[in-house]
Amino acid sequence: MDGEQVGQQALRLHIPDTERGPGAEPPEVRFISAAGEMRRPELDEPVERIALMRKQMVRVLDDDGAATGPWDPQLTADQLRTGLRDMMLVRAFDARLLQAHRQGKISFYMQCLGEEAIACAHKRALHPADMHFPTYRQQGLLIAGGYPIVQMMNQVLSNEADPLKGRQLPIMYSSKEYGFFTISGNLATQYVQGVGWAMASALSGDTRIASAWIGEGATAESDFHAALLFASTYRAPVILNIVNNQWAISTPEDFARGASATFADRGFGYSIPALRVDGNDYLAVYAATRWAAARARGNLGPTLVEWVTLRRGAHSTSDDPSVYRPAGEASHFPLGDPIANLQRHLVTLGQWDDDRHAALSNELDAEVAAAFAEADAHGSVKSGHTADPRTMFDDVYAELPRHLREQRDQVGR
Amino acid sequence: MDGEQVGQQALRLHIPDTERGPGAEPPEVRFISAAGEMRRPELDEPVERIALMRKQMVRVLDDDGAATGPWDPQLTADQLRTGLRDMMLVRAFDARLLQAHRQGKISFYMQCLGEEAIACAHKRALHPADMHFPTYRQQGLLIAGGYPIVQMMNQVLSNEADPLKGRQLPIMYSSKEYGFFTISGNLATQYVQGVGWAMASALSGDTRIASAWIGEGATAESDFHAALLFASTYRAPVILNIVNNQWAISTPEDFARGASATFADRGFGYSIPALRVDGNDYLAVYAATRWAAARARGNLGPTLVEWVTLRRGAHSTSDDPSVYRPAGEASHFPLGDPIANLQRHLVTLGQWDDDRHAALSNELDAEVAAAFAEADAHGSVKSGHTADPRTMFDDVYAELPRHLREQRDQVGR
Amino acid sequence: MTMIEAIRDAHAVAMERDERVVVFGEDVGYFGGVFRCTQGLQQRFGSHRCFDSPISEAGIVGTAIGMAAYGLRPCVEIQFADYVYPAYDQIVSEAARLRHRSAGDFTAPLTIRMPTGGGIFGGQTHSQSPEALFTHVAGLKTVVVSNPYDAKGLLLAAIEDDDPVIFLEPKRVYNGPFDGHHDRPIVPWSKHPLSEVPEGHYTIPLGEARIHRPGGDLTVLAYGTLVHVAQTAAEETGIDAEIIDLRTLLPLDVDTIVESVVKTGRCLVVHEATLTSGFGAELSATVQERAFHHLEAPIVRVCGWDTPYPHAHEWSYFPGPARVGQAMLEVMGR
Amino acid sequence: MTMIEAIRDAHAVAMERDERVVVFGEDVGYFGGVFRCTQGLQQRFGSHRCFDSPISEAGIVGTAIGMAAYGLRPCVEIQFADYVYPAYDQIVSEAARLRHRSAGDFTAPLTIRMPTGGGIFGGQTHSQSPEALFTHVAGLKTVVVSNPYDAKGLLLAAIEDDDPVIFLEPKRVYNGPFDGHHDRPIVPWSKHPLSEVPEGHYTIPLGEARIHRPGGDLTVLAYGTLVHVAQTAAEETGIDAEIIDLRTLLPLDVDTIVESVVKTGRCLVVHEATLTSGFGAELSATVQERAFHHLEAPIVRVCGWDTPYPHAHEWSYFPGPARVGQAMLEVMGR
Ligand SMILES: Cc1ncc(C[n+]2csc(CCOP(=O)(O)OP(=O)(O)O)c2C)c(N)n1
Ligand SMILES: Cc1ncc(C[n+]2csc(CCOP(=O)(O)OP(=O)(O)O)c2C)c(N)n1
Ligand SMILES: [Mg+2]
Ligand SMILES: [Mg+2]
Repeated sequence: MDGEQVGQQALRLHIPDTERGPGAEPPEVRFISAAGEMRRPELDEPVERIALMRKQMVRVLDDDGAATGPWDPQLTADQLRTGLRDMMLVRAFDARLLQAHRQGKISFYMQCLGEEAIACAHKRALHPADMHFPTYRQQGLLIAGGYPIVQMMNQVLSNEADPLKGRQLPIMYSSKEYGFFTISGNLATQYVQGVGWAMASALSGDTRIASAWIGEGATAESDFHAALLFASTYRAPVILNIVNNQWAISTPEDFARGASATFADRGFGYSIPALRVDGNDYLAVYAATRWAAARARGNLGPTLVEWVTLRRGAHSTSDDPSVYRPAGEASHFPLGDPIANLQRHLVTLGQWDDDRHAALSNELDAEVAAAFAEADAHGSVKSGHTADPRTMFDDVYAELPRHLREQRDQVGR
Repeated sequence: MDGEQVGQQALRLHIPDTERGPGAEPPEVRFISAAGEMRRPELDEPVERIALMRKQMVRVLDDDGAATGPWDPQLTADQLRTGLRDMMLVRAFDARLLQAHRQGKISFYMQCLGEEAIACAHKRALHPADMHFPTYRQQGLLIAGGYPIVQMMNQVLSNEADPLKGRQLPIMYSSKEYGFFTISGNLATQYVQGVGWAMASALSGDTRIASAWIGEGATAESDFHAALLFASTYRAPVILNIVNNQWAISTPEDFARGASATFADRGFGYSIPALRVDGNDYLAVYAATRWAAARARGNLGPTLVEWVTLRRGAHSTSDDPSVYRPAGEASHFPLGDPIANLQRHLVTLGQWDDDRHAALSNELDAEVAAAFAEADAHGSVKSGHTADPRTMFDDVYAELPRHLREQRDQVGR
Repeated sequence: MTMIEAIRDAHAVAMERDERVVVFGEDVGYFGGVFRCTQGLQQRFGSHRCFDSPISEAGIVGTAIGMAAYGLRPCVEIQFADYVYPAYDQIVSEAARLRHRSAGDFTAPLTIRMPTGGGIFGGQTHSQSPEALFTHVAGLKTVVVSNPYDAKGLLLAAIEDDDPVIFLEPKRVYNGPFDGHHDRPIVPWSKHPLSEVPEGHYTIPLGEARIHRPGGDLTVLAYGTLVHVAQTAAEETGIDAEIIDLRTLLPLDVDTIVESVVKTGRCLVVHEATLTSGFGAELSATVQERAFHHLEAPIVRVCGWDTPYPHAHEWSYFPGPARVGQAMLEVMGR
Repeated sequence: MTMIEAIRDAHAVAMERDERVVVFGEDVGYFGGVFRCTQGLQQRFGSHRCFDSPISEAGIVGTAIGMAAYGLRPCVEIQFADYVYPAYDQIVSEAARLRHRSAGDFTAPLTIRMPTGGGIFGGQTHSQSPEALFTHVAGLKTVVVSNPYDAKGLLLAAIEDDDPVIFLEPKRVYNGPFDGHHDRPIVPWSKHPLSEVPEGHYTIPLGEARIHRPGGDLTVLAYGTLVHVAQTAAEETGIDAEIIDLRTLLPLDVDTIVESVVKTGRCLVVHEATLTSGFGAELSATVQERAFHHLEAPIVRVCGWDTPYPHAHEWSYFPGPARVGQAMLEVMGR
């Protein structure tokens, strides 16, 4: 084909696959490796060599529940059970709050069903003092970090005890103490802020690193580019996480990925080493996080990680996914379920069994129920038990300026 | 090195090279191939294979002035002489307007000294009906396209005959008829607009393609990402040009490139085939443009091209580069000068000689002088010969709304 | 028809009449938009006329400008007005100025739709009303709709307009004419005369206000949801307010406003956006400049407070009938 | 000192006193900024305290927010105010709201400096005055400086402030107190008393206006370049105007304003930005609300026209002494 010859052909625009809905085929997950197949690059391996692994995936757990290959983080049985517990607690927590939404107690909720391993293992693999810049689907960072779930519930209920005083939409948590940056409703903004935080830590000769989070859909936002570029230019000690859960509300990953093979590919153009990791494999998440963190701590710069998973539930309580999701998508998903995967591994190791699992499940349900009862006792936005409305004028500035004082005086007058 | 072991090392921030100025070494140009060395990929070659050529450069003219290798576009002697004339006219035009600035006739100017081949060959290699979305350093697109230089001068003088009615800073031309989109002062905005124009052309089943331009410094802007992403997702028929002239005002390319090897590398993460091309080699520019255009016209999608060149002059008439530029940078520059390179080639072919060159040079100087005299006769902003100030209210909207009518009535009252 | 249905209908009429009209945005194609304002368009007109976009407001508006410069008439959706800021540069530096800076050589006839306002417990990033950030920008037109009839006619006018139009849709009145009492049962549009929407094509000219309720005591300048709230406040206070639904904020229908204030001698300005530097300031300044000698009392503004829109306290933030009614009494000197 | 030298000096004092202060932006490091406001800082404090950035306003502000949340005090430069829009989302959705949305858990003490205004033949993208786009945003403070003394004291106050501050520097008064007559010889700062800048540290509190010229006939509300233009107009018309240099637009010094208008009974508002929905609207509305019964004439606004800032016609666009003087006479009823 040559330039001169094709000149008069009519152009046409390519629109990525528009077929969706219950009748459509579940989308295929691209490029899945067998567990243990992908080698573990050196921390300072050139980006070209890492990029050659672009169609491979870090996986540790095989279909029989055995851990295999160079990425096995060699966790103790206790660590594995802790991981299982973290994930199950997240799931129980989500379930209880979804129920609260159905009960009309809260205005809004977003679960992370099926994605629990990513935040839980990542949090455990980092230092508690490291700072996360999360999206709305990393409740696991708080829960695995030991943040009191009753506080999270208070926030979701926007009740009298809500640490954020009813200001934020449910699930938009904030906790500096637990290394969890205040969640923004505006997608992607936190990504470049995370890079800035990491730059500040490096400027200060600190040892803490940052970990910034984004959904695959939100990588389309402009701040994604700014984040990668500044991280690349200043070699910021930051982990740049992309959670690819296949969906952005109703839109499959194709729109944000474009023609490229994977989201991890985006790293190459900035010379940021990038991994694709089975996000439903607790061990793979743990190991890849450690690898990226070691790079950051060793002043080797940022790492991009695409965590491949599936958003099993709706986008939020505001949407009805049955319109756009293919039937049976979750059961077709080739990476399984993160809790079942880790459970199988522990059983295989002889460190777990069905009875212990059922007991833990009951224990966590009870813990969640108790926490919810405690939070619920503080009322909710629906019951009118909130912080004093006049507190909305606080924290707009460090000190209340005159015009806000005047406005506050008019509330409830 | 392992994660656990490096945890307590103090972090430090990498700031790209800050040494500049007359005493510093001229920066090295990275990854230069010999002429003819880089192979010419198929139009639909996979992006991985093209990316493997990332440290190579499309070059056709060798040091002796011979054309060599698979990228030789096989231009006729007439075409070559036309190219030489275009470039020399651009250079004479710039020189005259810089002089006008020194004479105090114009408020501002930006030349493209040393970068003439890129716009001139690119314009000639495309169809006149294709639409360019330029920056302020592609005056060659207009001049090689045959736009009347006197009109350009009228714009630069902001005089009575200025087609833009004195509204725009000098050099911010616009001509739909000549396929030249109105220049914006805001960097990078035109890049994504060019993609949108190309999408519209494809949506309409048209055959015209778009060519969008950006400086290497401005690739840091967010719109760069939006442009690449939308071009990738919808396979827009667009050429995405990056003019890497080594400098962004006072800042060397390192800041915008970050850790990556080249700007062309940015294409890979979007699966946009990307070339690095000797921008001072008219033949290489012509050939690479034809390759990219053939891809676009064949519905094969966008192409990214990094044109390597050197900004020989100041950023604009507002800055003094002696503060930040290493001495002798231009003479150290390994890709030579585009006019001298093509001249040598024509001489080697026996199609040109010093006398003809001197004659052409005189002819062009005379042409430019005559045009400037004609433009100058229409006055300038400095002499107060501009469009009626009341025309500033026109074209804010298609029709003059009431409030602007009222405001216009107050001007000159 | 609800306002959502009216907007959908306006899209369909525009796409039917003019094949240069293309519609895209986040979740706009297959799903039909998170508020379903574009539902059915992709099925009916094909995925080249109505399609999903990546989540990039800058990309959506930036490519739409390029398409408009090419000669199409893009009508794009920003999922929530709170998310328009990544596109702000493209809107104010580019769409607004193409025509002027190129002396008419290039133009940007595009429509940018977005849901605005609170009242659905959306918290600070699903509740904003950014109209004043657009009315300050020469070259843009800014429309805010309050009912289905206007929404259809104004959206068709916006799409057909040769200049870029910011089209703001207060989401609280998508499904019913909210009277401001959040604790009362929701009233659907079907009971309201302005929900009667003619079939087919009609337009409402940009730049013309509508007298929502004629009255002689005081003039209320309102738009969007607050038109209905002002109506409630007038009924509850028994004040014979003349409520003007501005509909287009830029260019503003100054004649209708001044005529009313000259008649009533009193003026109240209401909006949901943050008070300081809101569009109400422009309204107050304009009325004062043009009707100073007719004013019997200070012009009062009742607006959202100068804080982010709080989730739990949105009804303390929202300028409801109580605050608006109280201000009416104040302007009346009672 | 010129205003540029005063700004440079403020940076140096701040960096000397507090090692959390870091300075960066486009061409800010080695070169010292295109207006040379950061010249010498990299040499003096090292490239970790003052450095160049890629050309990404979103990245500059986004990373600065992260640094501020970490505990540093970034002071960043946007090369021209016209180029701030790519960072607008980070400023209004993020910097302005961190403290509120996290109930004080995270804060963003950063300063964002940028040159504003016309008068240097910069055309539409080197001349804008976007203050009204920031004053509408709760959580930001907005400062506009008019002279070297204030510039140093206010910049130090801004950097030390615990909230994000938008710091606007009218470039036309960088090198001299421009009286509005572009055709007269340039007067350098050295002849002006406000160019006497103390050495070392001092601050001017944010939120306090300055009476630039006391007077009894009418109140002029001004800031930036227009302070000096108003002074010229007062001299030329012989009107005993009280010229208030607002200095901080948000939070606004309402007391000083109202006190003056109560005294004079007349008010003129001037700014260089586009009139419609400009900050002048807020000033007019505020004065009218708080001093209505003292006003003897309508408040008049003299501002930039509602067009992009034109290159060749900038002196027709700029509200110079003739227009301001004429408006003074109008407000005086002469
Ligand atoms: C700037 C901005 N644009 C649009 C939205 C609306 N929105 C919220 S979530 C979402 C989808 C995000 O998808 P993804 O990034 O894949 O995250 P996921 O929900 O899958 O975790 C969209 C479009 C937003 N919050 N902010
Ligand atoms: C949004 C924006 N930010 C900053 C500027 C100021 N500016 C104008 S040109 C320039 C340097 C651009 O460098 P590059 O993209 O390499 O183009 P070159 O001048 O080398 O051709 C800068 C920073 C601008 N015009 N727009
Ligand atoms: Mg997703
Ligand atoms: Mg450059």
